[in-house]
Amino acid sequence: MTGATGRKSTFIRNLDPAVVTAFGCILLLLVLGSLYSRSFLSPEYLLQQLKVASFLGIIATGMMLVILLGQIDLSVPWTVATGAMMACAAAAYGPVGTALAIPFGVLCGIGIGLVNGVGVAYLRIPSMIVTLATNAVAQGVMVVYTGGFSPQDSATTAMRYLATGALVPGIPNVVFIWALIGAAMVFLLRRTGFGRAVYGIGNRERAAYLSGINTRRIVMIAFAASGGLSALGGVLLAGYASKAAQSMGDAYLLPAIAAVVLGGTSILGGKGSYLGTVAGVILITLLQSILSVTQMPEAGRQIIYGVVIILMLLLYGRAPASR
Amino acid sequence: MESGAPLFRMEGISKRYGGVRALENAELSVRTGAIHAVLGENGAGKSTLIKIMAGVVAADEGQMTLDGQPVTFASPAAANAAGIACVFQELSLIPELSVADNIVIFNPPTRFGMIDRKAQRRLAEEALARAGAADIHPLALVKDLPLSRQQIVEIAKALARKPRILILDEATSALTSADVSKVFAVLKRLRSEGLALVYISHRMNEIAELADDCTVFRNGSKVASYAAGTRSDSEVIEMMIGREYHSVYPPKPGPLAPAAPVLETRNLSWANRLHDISFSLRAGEIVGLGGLDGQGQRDLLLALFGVLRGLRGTVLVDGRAISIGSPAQARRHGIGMALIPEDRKTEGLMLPMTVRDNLSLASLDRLTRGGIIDRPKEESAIDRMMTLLSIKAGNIDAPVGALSGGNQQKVVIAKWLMRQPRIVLLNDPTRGIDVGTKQEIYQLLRRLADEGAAILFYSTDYAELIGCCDRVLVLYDGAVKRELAGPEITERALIASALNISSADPSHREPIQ
Amino acid sequence: DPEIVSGPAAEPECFAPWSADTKFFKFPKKDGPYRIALANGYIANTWRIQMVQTAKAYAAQPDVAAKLKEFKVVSTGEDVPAQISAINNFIDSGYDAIVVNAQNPTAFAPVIKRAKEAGVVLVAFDNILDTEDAINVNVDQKGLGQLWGDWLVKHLPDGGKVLEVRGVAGTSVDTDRHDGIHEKLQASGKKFEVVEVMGKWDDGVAQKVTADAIATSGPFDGITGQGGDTGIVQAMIDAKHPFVPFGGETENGFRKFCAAHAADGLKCSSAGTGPAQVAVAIKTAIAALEGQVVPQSVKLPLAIVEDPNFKEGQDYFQAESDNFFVGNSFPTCGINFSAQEIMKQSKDNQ
Amino acid sequence: MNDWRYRLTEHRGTLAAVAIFVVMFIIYTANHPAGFTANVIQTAANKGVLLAFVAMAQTMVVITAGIDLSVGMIFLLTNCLASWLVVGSPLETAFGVVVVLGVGASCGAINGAIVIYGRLQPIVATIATGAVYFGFALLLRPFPGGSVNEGLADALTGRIFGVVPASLVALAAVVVVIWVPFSRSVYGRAAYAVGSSETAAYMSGMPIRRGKLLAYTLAGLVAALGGLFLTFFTYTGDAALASGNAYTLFSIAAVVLGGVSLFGGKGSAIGAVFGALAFRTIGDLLFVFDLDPLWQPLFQGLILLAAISLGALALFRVRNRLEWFL
Ligand SMILES: Nc1ncnc2c1ncn2[C@@H]1O[C@H](COP(=O)(O)OP(=O)(O)OP(=O)(O)O)[C@@H](O)[C@H]1O
Ligand SMILES: Nc1ncnc2c1ncn2[C@@H]1O[C@H](COP(=O)(O)OP(=O)(O)OP(=O)(O)O)[C@@H](O)[C@H]1O
Ligand SMILES: [Mg+2]
Ligand SMILES: [Mg+2]
Repeated sequence: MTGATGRKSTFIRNLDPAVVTAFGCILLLLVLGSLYSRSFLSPEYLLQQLKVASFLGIIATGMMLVILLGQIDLSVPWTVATGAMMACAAAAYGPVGTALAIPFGVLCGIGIGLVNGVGVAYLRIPSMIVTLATNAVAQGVMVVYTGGFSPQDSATTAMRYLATGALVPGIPNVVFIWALIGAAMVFLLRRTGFGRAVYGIGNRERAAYLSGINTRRIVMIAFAASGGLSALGGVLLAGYASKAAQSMGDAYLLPAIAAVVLGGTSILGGKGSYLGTVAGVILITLLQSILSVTQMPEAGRQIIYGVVIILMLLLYGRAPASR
Repeated sequence: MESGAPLFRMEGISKRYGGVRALENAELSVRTGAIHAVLGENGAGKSTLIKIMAGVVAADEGQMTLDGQPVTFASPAAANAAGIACVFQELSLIPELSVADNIVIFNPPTRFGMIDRKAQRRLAEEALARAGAADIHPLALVKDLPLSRQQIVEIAKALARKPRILILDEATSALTSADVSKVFAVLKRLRSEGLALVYISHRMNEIAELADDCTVFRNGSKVASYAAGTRSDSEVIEMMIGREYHSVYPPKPGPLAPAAPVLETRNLSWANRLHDISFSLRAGEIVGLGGLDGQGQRDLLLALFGVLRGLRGTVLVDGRAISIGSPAQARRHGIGMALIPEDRKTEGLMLPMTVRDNLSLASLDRLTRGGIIDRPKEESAIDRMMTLLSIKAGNIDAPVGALSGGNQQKVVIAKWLMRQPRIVLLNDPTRGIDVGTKQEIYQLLRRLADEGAAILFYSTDYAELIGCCDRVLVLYDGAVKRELAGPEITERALIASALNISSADPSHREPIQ
Repeated sequence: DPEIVSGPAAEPECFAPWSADTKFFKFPKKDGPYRIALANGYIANTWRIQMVQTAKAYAAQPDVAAKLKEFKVVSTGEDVPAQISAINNFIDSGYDAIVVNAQNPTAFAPVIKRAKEAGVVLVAFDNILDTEDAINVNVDQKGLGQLWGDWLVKHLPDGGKVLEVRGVAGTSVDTDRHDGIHEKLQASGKKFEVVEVMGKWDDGVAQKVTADAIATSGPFDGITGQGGDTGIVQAMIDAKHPFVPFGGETENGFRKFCAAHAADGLKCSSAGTGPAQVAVAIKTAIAALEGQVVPQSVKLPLAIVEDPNFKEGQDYFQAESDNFFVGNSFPTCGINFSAQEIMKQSKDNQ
Repeated sequence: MNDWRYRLTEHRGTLAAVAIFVVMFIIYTANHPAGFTANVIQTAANKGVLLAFVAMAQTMVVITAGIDLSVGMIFLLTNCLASWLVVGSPLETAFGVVVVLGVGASCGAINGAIVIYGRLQPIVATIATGAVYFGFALLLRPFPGGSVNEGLADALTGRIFGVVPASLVALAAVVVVIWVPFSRSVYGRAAYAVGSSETAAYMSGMPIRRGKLLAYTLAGLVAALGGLFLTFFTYTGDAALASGNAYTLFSIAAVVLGGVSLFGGKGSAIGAVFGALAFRTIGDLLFVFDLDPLWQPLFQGLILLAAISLGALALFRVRNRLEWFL
């Protein structure tokens, strides 16, 4: 066996047509955008998009993990907000608080994720409804908290540096963070027992359980990870905006789901690749951006947004014919 | 073959699934008033053929004629309208609907556009009675019935359509022998009423009892058609597997030297399904679980494997009392238990995942270091299993769903053997498996036992229990009624104790369900 | 039913009529203390939280508290029918007056009818009601837009390219402010090219769309934002966009930026009406119940600070959160909360 | 004989929803300052009925093992449309109602067609169509406004004989005229069957495509009825994104509270209706318990969490762990 060529051909064979098409759609969008304005092809614009996409990318990573299990996480909006607000709030507690701000924010997200995970894995409540409820609870907690204590809500320097700084000139740090998380996710899904178990559970939890996999623990960990990643997205968003605000997560729920699915991950679980999610995230970000700068009434933007997503899915996201 | 124009005829049928040729220029013709048995190994194309006949799958090429007229079926409904009803190998019942809903599902009686529930119930009761299962309540939900009852409902559902051609694809594979004889009576009556029946089964004795005509398939093509009784069993089997065929069962080693049991239970009880079960299992021993289907055998296996909650009594492994709370604990080092589950499609395998992923799924803990998969180790473990069980898979990175049923079953077994279990629980592992593969499985079991595994083996097939087991525990109503050992294991003894009667005339007793 | 009378109102500086032809109400005098309810809709943003806190603080002031038997607040979320039902419930439960921040200005006709029949005083503020049968405590949204439009006209004498970051599509507040801005830009007769994006009054969204707009259509000569202004300025800084004149809301963060970068060209007009308008609304309700003359439509003064008048500790608070709205006092009504005092109240109470 | 036992099992989810609702409503009215009066009930009914319609719509899709995330947007779109069309003379009003319902049904049918013929997953397909429907709603009502035939509106949101809320009667009528015939029709059964096991339904030759399409279409129609009632209740049209999303999410909660399985094949719109009424009562409880306003959202969230966790109690009865996995 010539290892290298063997690996390579496997790689090409494993390339999901959906992923390839999704990347094709990205190019198409850019070309269409450039008809409207040259600057859509400028490096500044593209980097700017990549930076904005990173936040969605990080959040969608967690969402993907959960979707691979055949579940869904609707608690994203307030998990993002909680992560951001708690990280900022921690910074009020002296240098220790400032140093621990980021981990604390992420930890709060993991906490919400754990509640989701316990509900789904141990209480067997459908994820769609548990996460809806925890979202409401997280919102409630944040309202109480904000109203009661006037917490600090400006981001720490570290948060701002991670979100807006550039260790390598020209390339925002947050893009690196996304890349790092992405690489970890790919490794997790492809090379670890956990990843195998995730796909296994997504395909058929009963069989995974009978194979001696601790399915409940894995489901719980996945939800916790999703919560943590949403919160990390929130922390970075707070760094980007230099402050936390309650509604900051609202704009991320549906796009995160759409990005994962546009990337070829089956919403029923058990199938999907991270590369696809990357493509989906970039697609959604570009589409939103191009629509936001075209001088068009909001109504038109909404209609085009919906129609384009449907068309792209029809292009490559269809289930196989049944016979 | 007897004369008379065939009622239905298929010629030159080919069907390809991706790269797999399921059928290649296949043909079949059936006549009225006869039962036509279709035989063949797993993956020979039998199910595919009848799916085409029933309009579930579209053929790539070929013609079908009904009453001499060419026909094509765009959907199951179209085939149904032409008078073809089919009991599929994979049950086609809707689990969340009631028995009555399911039975009339093709053509429910309506009033004012709404389903007439009274009439529906009447029809359902009629059909259940025809299928010899009047004891099934029409309002019960299908998902609440045991598999064997579901299969009867499936037959009743086909009968309710008043078909001209009735197809049964391994329709009796989950039935108890009492149910089988009822079904056979029904089939014989239908034959006398002038129906054409197509009957697929891997059980030779059933075919001998029922069939008028036989067709043997191999590798997607017809090998031969002949009138029933004109070929010997071994001739038929050789046609099916394409090679010579000897005794199915490996020789038994005879009584073992006494040794401490590996697995032992004392007064094991669960809910009102298992009662005071006590037995022991030694290394090198194959112990069968017999009895009518649904007498607690499956529950017993699940209980041992840590799936059931609220067990009472004691389970001992190596003489140590343990409590197992999950399959994860059951497979642990020190216990080393494995369970080959009943339904490979929903419990054994992830059909869309690759053969590789399926094989290593139960051994992930052993194949990973710090959570990371040790690829060379995985590779070699998989290679070992592929050869050990001679699994036929073109590509181990192809979905396991693309393998034939028999090979899928081997994958299920292999994924557990990879852990080298000390205690192997098997839940009817040969259901719907062809003779060739069955033989391989029997030999494998014996080899495992010889290598020191303790095997507990549930089968609905008495011949299997007789052929393979050193001892058989016969369960009745959740309790061990009798333990048979060595030469005591005979069909007569098995049936008698299964029906919980001491003298042997089982045919007049109804099984309790 | 209130009697329609002629002005002026009881406290003319506070209860200023909306326009010359605004009607004045005189409700039959009821004996106190009163039961007053606040029917809020959405709660989960700073403005609303600040508003609810202000309402509570106001109702707890000794002179106000003396007049109140009960002050109850209910937040019903984004759903209009839920808010309507809440008001119905308040009516059925015998409250004397209901103060409402309406989720939809036009949807309350049936409930206004019921309140009137039941003799309940209905006072709307912020998102006011489209009616002449209830009292509206009004912010001049269009006037606010005009103010920002004027600001840009003044600072861009030759016209130029303006980025307009709007609010939530489909709301009257967004439309009124937008109309006000464009009215003034057009009336100037100068050549203004306006690029519009929807910022949803949210810093994050506004920041993103601003960044996009700068990358694709920038640079701009002037900016106006209806909300999320801190995010807009942040996006300019991130994109190294030159500071330009800006007409925006009263967020503390925005004002901090305005103060810090005025010298570099960030000439700001920061105007709006803070959440304390709820206190004006409560005050109006009490006055109406006491039988005093009140205008049907009260015009709130705008809290305006313009460059170069940003003063630390008064117009903005450097050490405090970016998120609260600074314009929070109505001296003419005797309402003098400072925002950070409100947002800290519970902490101090504990 | 013991038919009733099977019937009871079949309707367990629905009965549980009724029970939850009744308990909550008793707590509510017992503590309401005005008590159990016609006014209080009418208010609760008018609010509850809107969500009940949307939840009923959601149920139709959910029983096919789908989900309709555009249902709140159809609700908004038809509300905006009704605020233009359902006005004027009785004839014009009737015409308007027909058009509004037609548009709702068409939106549902489009969803269905995309899911069935386009073979897209319902969850994403309806996220996208939801954006489109919202776009059209915004086109119709760039800002809130419009009007409605007030006579009709008052009649349908008022009381019959001074006691019975007309909206409840209308809801019941819709259940009887749309849901019952649908659920008992061949297509309705196909919709259930598809949700329970699509392969089995297909192999049984059921009209699964038409069953599904009808389910989606009726979902659109019923959502439009909700939109119509929203117009009657508010006299206006309003393309409020947040409120559309809220209705979509609430409808999912209502469906679950109503004992409808999100995995399809099980449950009834009647359960969902009670689920919706119960969900609405959670909000109403804010009145009767004197809660700090800032604690109200948390309180609602916790009650929701508690209510859905009730279902988990059944877990303790499960003796066979495989039953966890459906
Ligand atoms: N989903 C699939 N995709 C590709 N090939 C398939 C698929 N299913 C089956 N095959 C091919 O068809 C052959 C027969 O498969 P099938 O499942 O019909 O076996 P079978 O003969 O019915 O076995 P059994 O009796 O055990 O069910 C297999 O060898 C396999 O390669
Ligand atoms: N849906 C499918 N997709 C791909 N291949 C299939 C499919 N169904 C069957 N095959 C393949 O077609 C071939 C014939 O399968 P078929 O099910 O007809 O065999 P069979 O004779 O019924 O076997 P068994 O006795 O195990 O039931 C097998 O190789 C199988 O793998
Ligand atoms: Mg077969
Ligand atoms: Mg088969």
